[in-house]
Amino acid sequence: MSMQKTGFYGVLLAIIVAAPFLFPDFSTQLATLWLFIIVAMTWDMTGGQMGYNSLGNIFFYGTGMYVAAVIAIALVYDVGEYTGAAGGGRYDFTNQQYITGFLLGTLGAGVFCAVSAFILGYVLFGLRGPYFAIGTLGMAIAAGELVSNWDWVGGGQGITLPVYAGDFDQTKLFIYFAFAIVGVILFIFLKWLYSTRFGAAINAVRDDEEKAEAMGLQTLKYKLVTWSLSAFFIGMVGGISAFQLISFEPLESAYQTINLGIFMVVCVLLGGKGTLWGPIVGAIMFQIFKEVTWNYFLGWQWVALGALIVVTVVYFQDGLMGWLMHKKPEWFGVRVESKDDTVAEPAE
Amino acid sequence: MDQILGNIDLLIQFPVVNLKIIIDGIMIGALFALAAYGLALVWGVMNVKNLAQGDFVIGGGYVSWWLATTYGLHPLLGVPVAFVVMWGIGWLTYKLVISRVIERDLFTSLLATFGLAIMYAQIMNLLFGSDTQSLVLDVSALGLQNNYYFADGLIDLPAAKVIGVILAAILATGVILFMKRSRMGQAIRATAQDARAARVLGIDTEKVYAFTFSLNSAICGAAGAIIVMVWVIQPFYGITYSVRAFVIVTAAGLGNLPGVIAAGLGIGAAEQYGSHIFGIGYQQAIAVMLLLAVLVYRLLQQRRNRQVLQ
Amino acid sequence: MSIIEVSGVSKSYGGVKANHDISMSVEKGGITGLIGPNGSGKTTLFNSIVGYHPIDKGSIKFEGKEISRMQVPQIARLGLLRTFQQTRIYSAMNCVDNMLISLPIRKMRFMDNFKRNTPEDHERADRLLEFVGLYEKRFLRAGSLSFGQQKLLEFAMALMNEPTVLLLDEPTAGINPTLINGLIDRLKRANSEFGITLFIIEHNMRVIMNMADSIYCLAHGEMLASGSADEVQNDQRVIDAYLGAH
Amino acid sequence: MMKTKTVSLAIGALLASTAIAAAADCEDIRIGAAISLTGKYATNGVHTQNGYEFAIKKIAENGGVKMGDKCYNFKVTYYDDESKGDRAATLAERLINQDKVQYMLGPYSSGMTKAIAPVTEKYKIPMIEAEGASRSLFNKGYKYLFAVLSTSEQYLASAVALAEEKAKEAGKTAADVKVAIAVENDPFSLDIRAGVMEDSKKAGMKVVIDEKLPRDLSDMTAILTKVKLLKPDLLVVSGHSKGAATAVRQIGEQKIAAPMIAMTHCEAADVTGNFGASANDILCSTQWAETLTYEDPIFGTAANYETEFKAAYPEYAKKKVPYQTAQASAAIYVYKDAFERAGSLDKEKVRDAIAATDMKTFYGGIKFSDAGNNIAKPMVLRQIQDGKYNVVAPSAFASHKVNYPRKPGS
Repeated sequence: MSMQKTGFYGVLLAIIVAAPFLFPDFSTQLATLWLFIIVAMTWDMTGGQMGYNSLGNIFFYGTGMYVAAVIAIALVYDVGEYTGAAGGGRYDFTNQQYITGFLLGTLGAGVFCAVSAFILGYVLFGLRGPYFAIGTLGMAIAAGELVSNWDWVGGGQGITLPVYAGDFDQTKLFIYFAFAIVGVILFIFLKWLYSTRFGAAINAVRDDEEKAEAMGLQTLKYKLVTWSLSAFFIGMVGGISAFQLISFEPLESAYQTINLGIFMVVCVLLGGKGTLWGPIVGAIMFQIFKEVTWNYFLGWQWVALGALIVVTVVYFQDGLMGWLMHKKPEWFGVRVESKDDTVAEPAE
Repeated sequence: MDQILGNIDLLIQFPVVNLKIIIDGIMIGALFALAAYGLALVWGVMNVKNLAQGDFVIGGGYVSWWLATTYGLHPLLGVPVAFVVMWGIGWLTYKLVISRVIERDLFTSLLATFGLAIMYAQIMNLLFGSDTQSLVLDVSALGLQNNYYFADGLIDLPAAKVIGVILAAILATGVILFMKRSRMGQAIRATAQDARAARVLGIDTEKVYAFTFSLNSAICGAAGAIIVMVWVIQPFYGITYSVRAFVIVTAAGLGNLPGVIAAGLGIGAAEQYGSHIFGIGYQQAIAVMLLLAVLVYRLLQQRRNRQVLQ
Repeated sequence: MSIIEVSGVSKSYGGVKANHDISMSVEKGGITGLIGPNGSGKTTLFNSIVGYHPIDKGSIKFEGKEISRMQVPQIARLGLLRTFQQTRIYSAMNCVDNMLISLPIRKMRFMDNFKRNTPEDHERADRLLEFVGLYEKRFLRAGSLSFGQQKLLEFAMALMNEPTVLLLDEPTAGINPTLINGLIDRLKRANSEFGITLFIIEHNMRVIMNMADSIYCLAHGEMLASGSADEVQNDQRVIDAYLGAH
Repeated sequence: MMKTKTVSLAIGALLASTAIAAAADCEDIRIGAAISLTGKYATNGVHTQNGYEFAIKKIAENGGVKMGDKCYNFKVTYYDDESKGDRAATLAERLINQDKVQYMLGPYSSGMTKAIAPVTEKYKIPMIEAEGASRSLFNKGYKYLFAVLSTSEQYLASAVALAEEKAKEAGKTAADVKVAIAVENDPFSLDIRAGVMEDSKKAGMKVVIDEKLPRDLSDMTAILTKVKLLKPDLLVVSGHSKGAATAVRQIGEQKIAAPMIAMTHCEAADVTGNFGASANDILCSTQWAETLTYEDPIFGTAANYETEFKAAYPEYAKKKVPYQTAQASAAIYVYKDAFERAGSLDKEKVRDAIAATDMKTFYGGIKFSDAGNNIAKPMVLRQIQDGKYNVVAPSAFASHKVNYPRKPGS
């Protein structure tokens, strides 16, 4: 790594660490920003890098929430009893139990989601193009509906996790850094992954799957592994979100198909599909847009959001990074020959 | 589990309930089929997967409802009026957005219309409020009863529902005849077959696209105006109809009108049976599971052909 | 020894019989040609072999293994590779990346995927690009190449994959005639130097006669004639079929 | 609709400006609230917001909140929680962190309150809520959460008791009573269900139908068919406004002949206005009724509250003022009372003052238990008799006798 790059990443890391201390009042929004960055990056793994546009990645977010919560509860109490206690009974957690539950729950959520992506992918990756999008969307909606009818996990009541009994500012920092650590690890992981043969292979699937198959790539295997890896991270942040929100229910918070489920796609499109930085930049842009409209256009925020989606998709689909790549290809190491050269055939 | 068995037992104990469920299923299915037919049209002709389908339905419902409550327009007249108004809105939508996503990759239209769906739902919420609304169709002036009852009142046939189904049938027949007989209908079918060839033959495909999309929106609008007489509408109910339309079109395949109608009625009935047996809490889940089942079935079918579903 | 064994294969679309009771074999290490007028069912047969659609009847064996029910990537992983008539390359990537992605991954363990490409891989890619004459253009986006260059790139990618058999679908179609000789030369060298069995669909009689050890001729979905280049060339039925006189 | 809304906004602004003139020298006490202005709870979210605003205006007209020689007016910062819990929780944090509010008002519905309560609790911000009735809010040991309304298990308790009473009058036992339950799959309605389940189990009744309504409900034929087949003696429906609207409409259409039908949210859905005779003899539980004899110095009697509210918000002119509005106003009133008793803007002192509340209001008595719920006010059950809401239970408040069995209107 060059000095410049080392410096850049050093400063970035310093900002990440310092942010919640510099802006303690905004730590929740900063945590949410991380959530958006992470889900956007994971969506881009399949959507941008592999060309499989999933509308159902929210499934892993919601499932992650539930798995994490169930693990955390099951370590201490009987889950059915805990969620069924609408009318009475108190269930307290010690700090030790809370932290163990958090760690095991979050990790378990990631693993569970990775495994379920692998299994579901076997069926869903037979679908291409819009059918894949519709199929995954269907999966997420169905999951939400089924969970909302499943009494053992609280049904439509959802689950209310315990509040951490310790110092409150600490909890906020704790959640922020939980997100941030996952985000930084994900970034490093993707930076590495996209530089390997694996990264090239999923790009090949995106560019021409039929060709890739004809060249002997086991595309299904690549697709399954990619989706599982992405599901692992979404599941983990789902788990963290469960502890951040404390109280959540299936349809609107966990399997929130038309909120976060679409936001993550919009973030990626805003920033630029299939680039490492695009989803990150897009998530930041989107978060700013969202905060502004939700604050100043109360009531109209959804109209503004719908318009943003339409405009982005119709006029600006390559996103910021895509636009830059088009305008300044040399920044990205792409060489383009001047027009008259391409006409000539190779010399014999 | 006991409840499910109990519900199945009811079906056996009272066979007439089956009849009721099928009648209800057909009524609801007829309206799903209308929305699905519009979807199949735009999907087949211009390769646009319109996720705002349900919002056009709801939009039509609100047009009729608003005119009826503000100006006392008769709900039955609301159907043609909704058709016309939603035609205009469809045309506007086409010009502003859809015309720019045709011939783009498939995900684009899906996502762009999703954005539209969000916008429309919210605009309706701002205009009409978020209450559920419905209209009462009073046909006593025509010498009819508002409700007919059979089998000791176990089967009820509200006149509104019967009229709704009849209107839906008339509308569907009209559209079919139009597609078969008229010049524009022929142009639409030609464009669906091969847009480039159609252009070579001097068909103004741009016009065909605009017409098709407006027609779709108008059909949905009319369906919505029927729905507001039979059930209730609410600004955020669009997604329900969109999901059903996608299930039906995926099951029936494109360009297969009898298939769309059959699938619509079938899914209506299947959903009613499902809600009877599992409880209506599972209604949406049943519709979506049907969609997944259809996709998996078609996938296996394709795999046998060494093909994928795309 | 024959490496591909097609026996009694039939395939029809709707009512149209694209292939009817076709039998043929491809000799290991040789160059086999498949000719026939337009619409004679060449590409259908090709697609049956590489797994693009199911066949109605018959069997297709590769190295003694039945492959007629396998999926495309399974077959490709056996070392039976094809190129496309309408050239298919990864147009968004540059030529070197196109080459590197074509590494014979089937010969590696799955975990090797998570390594970066070695200097040897790069060297080999460069060498093959040089072989097809694209070395100068190796950092250009593949999509910006001319059609002929893309064809050459696709060929180089196929070589990179170290196939046992390479099926080429009209390699000279759409190529500037002055370049055809060079291409023929490279195909021959690929056969002799890299030991790759070639099975070529070709419309252009001159090209195939120059290269192939044995030739099959299809017409109206049926096997019309087979034999050495000379035999086929002088077969009256083949001449009739091409002239459309029958 | 659009028109009426702008008109009401204009009137609201006009009233607000006169109010400011009346109490011009008063400072502001800022309160935060996340309210469902969009999404599935939007109807009642708006009822709630109107209730808050009306009370703020009334208090300002009456000289504001008086502390020593100073006076204050309430000023509420609203956000739209979109009927989504995670959004509500985020907004609560924003109100507290960025807008620096020291006091909170509740959102609409138990679900939203459940999402916000942990946040206010963490920040030790007092929240008086008026719309979260689920008992699960009051078993968490929250110290800063206070609810002016009765908890949800009480909503239909008197309907179950009434069914038992009627069975006994007919010479049957409670064990002969069949109950059918159809509730929305959300925290509030599920808690209603739990309450009815408990009560009917205690009485030994048989629950023959127990179904959940989906969130985008437009048709409940499937349930009503089962009602026809299984002939329950008591049908319970709860699903906020749209649940009530759909149920009443289809009960009429399908001539459901259950002798007793009990619901929630009749007024909020304006079932009498929308469906007329179909709603006849349906029992509606309510937190408050304008016919009750409650009274206080600011709002006057319950009836007076209704009149004045209708004058301020003409869109309610033709329907009942829903109790959701009344209790929202009551929550503001509790704040006023607590601030005056605390005599300070210190939130801990205010919290203690709220906890010590014991007052009579137009909405009923308000006194909080240790858990924070109001224990000084009963639920009442009204029956729609010839288009009028008449209180039939509990007996202390009953103005009319209950019609049993129910006769569908013509």
